[in-house]
Amino acid sequence: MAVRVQREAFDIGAEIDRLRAGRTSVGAVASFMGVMRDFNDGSGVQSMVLEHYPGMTERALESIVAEAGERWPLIDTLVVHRVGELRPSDPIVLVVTLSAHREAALAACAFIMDFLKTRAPFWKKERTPAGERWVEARASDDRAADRWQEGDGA
Amino acid sequence: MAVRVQREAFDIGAEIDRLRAGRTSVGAVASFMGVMRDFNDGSGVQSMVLEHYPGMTERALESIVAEAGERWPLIDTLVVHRVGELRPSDPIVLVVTLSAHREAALAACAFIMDFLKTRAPFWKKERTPAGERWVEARASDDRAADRWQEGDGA
Amino acid sequence: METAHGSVRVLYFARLREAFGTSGETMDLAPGLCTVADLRERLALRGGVWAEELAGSRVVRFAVNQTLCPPAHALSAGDEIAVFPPVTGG
Amino acid sequence: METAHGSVRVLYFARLREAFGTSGETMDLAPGLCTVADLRERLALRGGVWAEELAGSRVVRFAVNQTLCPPAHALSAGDEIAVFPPVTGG
Repeated sequence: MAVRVQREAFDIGAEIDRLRAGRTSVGAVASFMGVMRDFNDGSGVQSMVLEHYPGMTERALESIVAEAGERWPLIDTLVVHRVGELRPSDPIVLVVTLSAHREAALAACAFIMDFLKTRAPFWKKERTPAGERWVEARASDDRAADRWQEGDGA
Repeated sequence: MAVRVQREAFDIGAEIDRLRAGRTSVGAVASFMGVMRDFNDGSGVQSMVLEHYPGMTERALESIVAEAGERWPLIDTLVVHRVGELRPSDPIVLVVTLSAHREAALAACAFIMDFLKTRAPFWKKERTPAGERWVEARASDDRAADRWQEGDGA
Repeated sequence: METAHGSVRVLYFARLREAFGTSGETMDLAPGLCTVADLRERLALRGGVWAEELAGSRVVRFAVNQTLCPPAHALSAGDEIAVFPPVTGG
Repeated sequence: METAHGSVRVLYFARLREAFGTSGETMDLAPGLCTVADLRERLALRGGVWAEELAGSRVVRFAVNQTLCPPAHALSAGDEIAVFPPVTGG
């Protein structure tokens, strides 16, 4: 299990290949990549700056990944999150989960994203033609995280 | 939306990059890759042959992808499934879904895999130290597909 | 050479193809052979591996013209009917 | 220089950091400043942007020693307390 916070871009294919290298018990590789859009909340977005809370960020991501590992039989997990300045189409976050079976890999990947969205200390500031603005949290993200508390997780 | 059945290996990174190229409205890229394991149902597996029903395979995959597109706002979808002889660690299937938001991309990716597993005419034959054997369908795959009929899909 | 009722093409895949020793055949649509269930019964009457695979409660899937169909599905002349075990791809 | 109660480190992030014009400060743990809720109230009493962000019902998150904590969480000398808006990563 690995968690990285970095300014540099990442290569999803290389990350997945490295994670599953030599592991012949892996039957399922699920991944989620969040990408910067050029449009949000009704206006064009030219660039974005991602701020975070160094120290807590890594702790929060590790705790989310550890919780996923208690809920599902995962062989390995990778979370990479970028900080600093980003432009439209730039990848922001990557979550990869490896398991013997698809149910565990897919559910854990969704779970990690839902908790990352509500518990990992990152904040986005967008630059639009009308000026800079901090992105507001979405109520739907809280609901998405809440659904994992309600008994049937998978 | 594209569906491919092929003998050749595929490169997940290149497939994802090609699918999202030039699409700045994409905010979420979910993927699932099924990989050949070296162990199944209690014995080692040396190689595997995937048989399919040419013609129906493509129709079935296209119909599954179309149904996903009716259920979730997807920007594009790719399904690649290999046939022929495979060895442990070889990728078997790739599903990639693009959407503005993660919920749609992740749910559609899981949905497509669940239906592919129960409706697309592929059959696996494994070669083990004890001889060849056709893989038996799992009841859990039928249950996984059934859950999408029960009202709350997402 | 077709009968008055016409004929259908029947295809076998995977374990069934191997068990039956054939990947397909053409069958005449005789009276009493009207649905997918009738076809299963007719094939099972051949005995041997046919009965073994099709006479009992083993799960067998049918596709008519490349679409999965329930046993009650009616057959028409010219149909392509595929008979196979539950799928195991992915 | 610490008081008899000791002090805590308070950090601000994102919109709050910009609004307050500082990324953090050291505060003494005076009597009546025992919980995260007390800290929020104490800061809001400064008025201006502090009241604007903290006095009302706006959602503000608190982490104590890098773990998210509810308002009732008790503070201890030496704690690192972060105050920030709901997170928006991913």
